Amino acid sequence: MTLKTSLRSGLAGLAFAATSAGIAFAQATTETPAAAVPNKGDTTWMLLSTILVLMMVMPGLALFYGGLSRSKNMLSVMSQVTATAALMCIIWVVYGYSLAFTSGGSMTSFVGGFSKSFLAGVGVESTADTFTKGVVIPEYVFICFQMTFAMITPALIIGGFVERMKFSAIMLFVLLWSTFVYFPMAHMVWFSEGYLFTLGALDFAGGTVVHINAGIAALVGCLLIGKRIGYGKELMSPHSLTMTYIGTALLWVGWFGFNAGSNLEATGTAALAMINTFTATAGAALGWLFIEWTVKGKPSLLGMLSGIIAGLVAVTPAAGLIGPMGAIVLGAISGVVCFFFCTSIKNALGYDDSLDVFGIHGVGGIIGSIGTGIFVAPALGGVGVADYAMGAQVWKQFVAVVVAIVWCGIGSLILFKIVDVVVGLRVSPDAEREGLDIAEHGERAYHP
Amino acid sequence: MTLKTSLRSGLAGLAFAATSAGIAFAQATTETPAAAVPNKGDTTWMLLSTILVLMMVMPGLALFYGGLSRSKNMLSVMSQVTATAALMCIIWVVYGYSLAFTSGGSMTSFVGGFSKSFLAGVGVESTADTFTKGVVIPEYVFICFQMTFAMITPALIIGGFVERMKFSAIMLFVLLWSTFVYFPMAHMVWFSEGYLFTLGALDFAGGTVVHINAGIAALVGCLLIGKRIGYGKELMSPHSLTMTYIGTALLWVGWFGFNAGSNLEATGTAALAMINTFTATAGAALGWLFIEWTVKGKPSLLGMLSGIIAGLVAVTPAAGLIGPMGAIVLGAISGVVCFFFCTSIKNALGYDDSLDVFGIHGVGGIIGSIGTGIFVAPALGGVGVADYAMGAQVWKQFVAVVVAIVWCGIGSLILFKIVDVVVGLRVSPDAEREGLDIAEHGERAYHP
Amino acid sequence: MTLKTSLRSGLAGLAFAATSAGIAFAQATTETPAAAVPNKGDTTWMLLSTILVLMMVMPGLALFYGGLSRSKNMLSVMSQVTATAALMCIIWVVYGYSLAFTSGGSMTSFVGGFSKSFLAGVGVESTADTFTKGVVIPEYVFICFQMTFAMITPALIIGGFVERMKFSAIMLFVLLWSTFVYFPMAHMVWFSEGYLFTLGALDFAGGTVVHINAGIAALVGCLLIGKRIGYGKELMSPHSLTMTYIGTALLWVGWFGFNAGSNLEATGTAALAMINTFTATAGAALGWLFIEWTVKGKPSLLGMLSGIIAGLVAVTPAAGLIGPMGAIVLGAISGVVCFFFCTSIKNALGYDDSLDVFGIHGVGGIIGSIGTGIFVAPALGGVGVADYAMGAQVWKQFVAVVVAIVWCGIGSLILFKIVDVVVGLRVSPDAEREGLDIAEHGERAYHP
Amino acid sequence: MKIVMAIIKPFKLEEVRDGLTAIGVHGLTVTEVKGYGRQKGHTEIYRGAEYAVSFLPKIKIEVAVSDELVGKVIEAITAAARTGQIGDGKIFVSSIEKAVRIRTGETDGDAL
Amino acid sequence: MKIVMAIIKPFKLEEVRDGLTAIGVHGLTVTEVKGYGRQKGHTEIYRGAEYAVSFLPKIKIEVAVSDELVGKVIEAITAAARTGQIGDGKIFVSSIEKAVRIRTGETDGDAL
Amino acid sequence: MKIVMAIIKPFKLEEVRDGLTAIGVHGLTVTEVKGYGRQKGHTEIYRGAEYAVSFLPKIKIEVAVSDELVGKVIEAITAAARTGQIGDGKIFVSSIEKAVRIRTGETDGDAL
Ligand SMILES: Nc1ncnc2c1ncn2[C@@H]1O[C@H](COP(=O)(O)OP(=O)(O)O)[C@@H](O)[C@H]1O
Ligand SMILES: Nc1ncnc2c1ncn2[C@@H]1O[C@H](COP(=O)(O)OP(=O)(O)O)[C@@H](O)[C@H]1O
Ligand SMILES: Nc1ncnc2c1ncn2[C@@H]1O[C@H](COP(=O)(O)OP(=O)(O)O)[C@@H](O)[C@H]1O
Repeated sequence: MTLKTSLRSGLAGLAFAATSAGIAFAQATTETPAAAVPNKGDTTWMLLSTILVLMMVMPGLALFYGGLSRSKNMLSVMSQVTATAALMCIIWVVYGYSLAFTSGGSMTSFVGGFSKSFLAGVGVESTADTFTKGVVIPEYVFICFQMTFAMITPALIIGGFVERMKFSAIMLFVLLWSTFVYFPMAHMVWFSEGYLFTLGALDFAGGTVVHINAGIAALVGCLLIGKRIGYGKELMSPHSLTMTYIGTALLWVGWFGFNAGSNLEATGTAALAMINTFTATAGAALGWLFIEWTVKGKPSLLGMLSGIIAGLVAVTPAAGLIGPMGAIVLGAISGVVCFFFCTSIKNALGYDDSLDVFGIHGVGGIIGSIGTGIFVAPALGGVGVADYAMGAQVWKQFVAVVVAIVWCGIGSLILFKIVDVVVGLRVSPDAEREGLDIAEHGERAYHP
Repeated sequence: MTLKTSLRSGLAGLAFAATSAGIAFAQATTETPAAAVPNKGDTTWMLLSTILVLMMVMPGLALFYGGLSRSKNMLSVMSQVTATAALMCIIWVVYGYSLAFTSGGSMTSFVGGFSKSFLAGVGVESTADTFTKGVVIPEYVFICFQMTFAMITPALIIGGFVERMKFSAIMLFVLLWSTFVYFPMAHMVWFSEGYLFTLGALDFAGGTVVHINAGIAALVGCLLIGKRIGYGKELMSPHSLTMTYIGTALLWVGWFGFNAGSNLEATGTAALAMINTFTATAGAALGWLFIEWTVKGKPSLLGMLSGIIAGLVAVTPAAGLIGPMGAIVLGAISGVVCFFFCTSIKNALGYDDSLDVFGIHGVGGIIGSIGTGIFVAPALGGVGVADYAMGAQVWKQFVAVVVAIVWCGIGSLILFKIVDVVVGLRVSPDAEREGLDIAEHGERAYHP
Repeated sequence: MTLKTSLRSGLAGLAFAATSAGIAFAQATTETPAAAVPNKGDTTWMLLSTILVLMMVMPGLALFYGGLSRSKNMLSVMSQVTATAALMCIIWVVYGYSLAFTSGGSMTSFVGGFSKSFLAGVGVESTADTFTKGVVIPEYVFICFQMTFAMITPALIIGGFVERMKFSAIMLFVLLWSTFVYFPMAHMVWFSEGYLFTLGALDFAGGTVVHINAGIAALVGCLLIGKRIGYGKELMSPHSLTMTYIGTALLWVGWFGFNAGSNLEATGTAALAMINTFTATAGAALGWLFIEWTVKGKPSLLGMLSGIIAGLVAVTPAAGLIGPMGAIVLGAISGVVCFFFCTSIKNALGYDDSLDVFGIHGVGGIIGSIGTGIFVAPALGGVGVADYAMGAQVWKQFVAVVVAIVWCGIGSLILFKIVDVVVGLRVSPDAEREGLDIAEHGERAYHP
Repeated sequence: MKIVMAIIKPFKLEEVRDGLTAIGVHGLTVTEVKGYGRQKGHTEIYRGAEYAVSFLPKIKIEVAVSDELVGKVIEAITAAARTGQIGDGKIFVSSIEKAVRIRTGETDGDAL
Repeated sequence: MKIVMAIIKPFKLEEVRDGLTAIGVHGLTVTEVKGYGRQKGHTEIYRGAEYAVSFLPKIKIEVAVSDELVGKVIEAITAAARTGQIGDGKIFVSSIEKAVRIRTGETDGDAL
Repeated sequence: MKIVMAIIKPFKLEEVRDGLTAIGVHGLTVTEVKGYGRQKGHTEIYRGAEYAVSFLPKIKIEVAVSDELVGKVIEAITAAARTGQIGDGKIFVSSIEKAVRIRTGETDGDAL
């Protein structure tokens, strides 16, 4: 497989793609003008970025979500995140990587094939292309980096329906959802033959594939399973904002691997993605802080932390494409809009998206995706793309958002229904009252 | 702007400086003997170092400080640290970086100018010089790395007056203090035209700018605001030494970015800074441990953790300049002296520097700064500097310490007074009794 | 000192070794065909790997162990881990590195000499060889990387007898054990003249030296000191599985430095070690999860976390030598076997290896060591070694395991006896009842 | 005066409080306790160690009321706390001889 | 013998203990409780969810004393625990019929 | 009916519970408390700040029993909780006038 380099150079920093250079050369030695060798600086950067994204999942996300839950469900949340991550590791190397990052023949606009199942043909010499012609990284590290994305995305979804879904239902759902929703979406956005890649929608680090995707699935899930017992009546306050704090901080720390690592090389563009991941996040944190201070009278830590996540989500598709000042504005918008969504609109609509996965990842992801089309404009400090016209670009971004919503919405609905029939989605009311830690896992988080 | 390279080579590893090579060359193509291109190993190292320093701030410092506070103030401490960090991100890119790292014309001995406000002229191709001629790194990563220093320094100050200062007062103080104290001090020490840079005072990673500076500001703050209600009478024990432990450990882990990252390159000198950051810290931890075991009869974990911080602070200015054995001694001295300061001298003087910011960062910073002048001696295993004479060097170090104390002491005093007039420093006694979490932020950290 | 390169190339990725190139060249300028200069990508990778292994020790291991203890002993566990780490830092630079990584003359099959005591002769220009001819890294970073291994290994042992051993006894034991057991074992396995190195036993990242070694010492220690008061009668449940979770997650995150860092270079083999550290761990986590779900009826989080550690331990010696699919199988075997060991066999035998150091590190280490000899087979997806024959290789692995068990078992027994005579191993029953935090350290972990 | 002590299921606290407010009782004191009784507990497993946990989380409410109100208080608590399943808890009534409001020094009836 | 139970503000515990020691009472038992009464609580907000929290942290002290001492105990507690603001708490006195010191088996007056 | 309240050392809880079960008492309520008495506490040091901690962790058990059983209950508790060292704790007995089982509405003897 090769990339359409003409397109890629026009869309520098836009999307991922891997070639197994070592293998290609082994087969066709004629065209080899000396195989590209990975730069050790790049390799180190990608090893680091991979490690950082793992840290986002665990302990990052597990603590962020767990802290927001009640203590009787702490272990269940951490178990769900961890088992999801472990399961995705295995699925990814067995067939996920292949479905996402190989050609799918006649279906290749939507999904890849099975040619690299079990990582067939990949070895220590295999390489994957970066966005710069002639620059490669070891394929194993590319697989690992992408694996961590596949680990975190389904784990994000769990936040929509914590404290009431069966562990077995979550396991089964993750297996199905990754296969029928995630891998195809990843292929569409990141693989050179995928529909959204060829369309030219910008997504530097996975706003569509990861955040909008997870947000929609969580929304569908929480609507189907219904509210927690006592929702709106009993106190359901976070059992430890300290844990949520640690989680948020590690998510921010790890997100540099996610965003700047998506550059696949240790260059000035990675540094740009880094500075944007600072300024957008700070902008969103202060945005949520000040709007809450104004509207509710007190600035809360949970507000600031929610703003941090909202900013990180919004800057994900934009990280290496916009300027640091544009990032502040994009972040602040995301912080303020997500604030209103989570505090007012959700209450008005009355569903129980328990940890606001849709309200922050879905809404923030959409803001980021559309905003990337705007702030990429050189006039607004962005790096620009070939033949940039704001209207046209925003339209492409909009199409990508709609595709994600539709594909993931319908897919998730069907899959949740299947899981409900097969193992049942919800635990018994007694188990829910007692807490999932004891009911489902036979443990308690704390024995003071 | 250019650096006085003659000076720099004589003071290898002494100070920071940035040039926007890309931009400079765009304007004056005549003198370009091929623009220096960043080495990807260096770029990765600086990306990593930046991430590590962020991790020091959050969750590191927030947990270290939060754990030492009472549980009713946990969120307030974490909020103060986090909002400070976010605010400094924005200030830094808006005008802070410019004030610190550009020429300030006639004022340039003391402060920079506004030529890089809003990061004007910085792009993905811009580079910053390192201490090795011809070796550069992307300017964006240099900005980010320095940004994290600007985030942590004001956050350190907060420890002096936790549990009683208004959130609004802290926000305003951080804004003013960074502008009038931090950026000028950073300019004086790290910019090639700054007063202490030209003087030849050694400060590898920011002992003066960060630690002495923060320690003095905290001392002034806690003297002005007064003791906590019940101080000396009620039990004010740390609510979770476990959190303090996590914080300390992550501070140590992150400090390698701080110290070894200050080398700006991935060389043997970075590795020297690393090994010293191990041995000095271990020496200080054991120093505090054994002196406390002897004097108080029991070796406490909090003692060891305090020793770790005391060692890290002391080795900061010395990291790439002294030898690993000298570092053990420097660390042990810092551990023992800070022990006596925090346990005896502070009690004798009777002020409430709540989390011992002055007792550890101030005192340890002074020990480190003076000690650097001594242990840099090749006879003591140090790397030496051109024309080294111990007496002369210690004098320069002493001058730097005095300048920091005076500038920061007077500056902080004035700024705290202004803040007191504008928004008031202290919360009401009722709010202090109830805890700032509920009174100021409307939340509680734990719902077991 | 030089490496037998013929052997090394045959055993690529097998063992560590350091030469102080800078010094060698200073003495014998005749044979210098231009001194090898470290690649900055490699240097960054090793700086990073070192930092990651420190993070495994603290906060990683301290939280993993502390969370499993009762809250009245939380600080004692963290103190023991931390003081061990600090002590080993100092011992390592004073004589440990020298004993492990220099020639020991006539004793060199078993232990090194004192020629690099106090890091004599090491400077910023000194380099250490990697496994690739002509590729070197700064010696300081090699020393630091190995230092972190020397920090974590004795700290692991503590888990066998937490909640009852005296702090002073642990300090003394660590001093003796590192000198008489660890440094010799490290020399035997990793130094080119060591017995197990020359034998050709495979150990990519330290399964024998670190895990089997620690597991055996813990077993001996817990047998000698006896059970905790109330063991088997009173509830001794983990006081915070949340802390254990954070610890486990950071152990996993840090283990990439441990395993992939052991490659000493940022190459495709490091990436292979990384992917195996993902897949083996995931395999083991799911292995323990499903076997527990089947046998006990509920899948517990602690089970999954135990599986994660069991997988990480097993893949340690195998990391850069086997394929990702082999790693899944190796991990799953380790997860299932360790499950039966910790839940059934230990109970049947009736000793109190409190945190299952032997049950996971010992047992998992043995599985990993033997398994490496099997899964390295190219037919099973491994990278192979020169003249590979499964039977012969498994025999060598077996010999290495036996040597580790015998050396460490007898050595630990003698050293524990000495410590018992000198300071006494166990605290008083009253101190044990009250908890070591107050009895030994004069503090409490939590004041809610 | 009497003091009514009730052991109830934790999630019933708000309802009981509302029930008491409805009959004019505006003060009470609440303690987190653990109860042992007919309601069976659960098993916890931590690696090899299995524990049968027979103490279950309960809430203890203490309300001081005048003699006349005791009947209504018992009724209100019973009505609000009952689920009909084992473990709903108990109510115990005893006399108090004196009550004082610390703020004012008022005693007995006035102190409640 | 009587048992005096007092609900007080948490930060008054040390003062009350000192007050009791001063009149010769050297044993007491303390429980962390939550109180509901006239003192108004606060509001907590977690993203969209607002909770009015009406249970406030209080300390419950229980002291068993001989009949003669009851008056002095009430006085001592009242004096030490009073701030004059709503929420200072209550004291309730009831009889106990028997007291035993577990260590020695001593009973009643000797057990206190 | 009587209510027996015992303050014991925390690690004695299981033994006391077993002792009570042995004499046919199958219900009790347990509270974590802090006790102040003759048993001396310990000193905690946090950097420069030293605190003498005189409140020690104890467990409070409350058992409602019929009048006849009181003696056996006291005996059972004393036997199980005694270590012979200072701080073993106390037992206090008082009357209750009424007991109700919330689930069924049964009262008094039937409610226990
Ligand atoms: N004799 C007793 N004395 C004190 N508390 C009791 C007694 N019996 C039961 N309790 C309390 O009442 C709770 C409920 O009792 P249980 O026997 O489980 O169910 P039920 O209330 O339906 O009879 C117990 O958990 C315990 O806290
Ligand atoms: N009737 C009651 N029974 C038991 N406890 C009560 C009662 N009334 C008040 N309390 C306790 O006394 C505390 C203080 O009461 P409150 O009405 O707030 O103020 P004040 O003591 O000033 O009248 C409450 O928080 C509650 O713990
Ligand atoms: N007068 C009292 N009223 C209430 N509780 C008491 C009283 N005296 C002691 N206690 C409780 O009994 C516990 C043990 O008492 P202490 O004097 O230490 O030892 P001992 O029980 O051996 O006499 C105390 O910690 C306290 O909880």
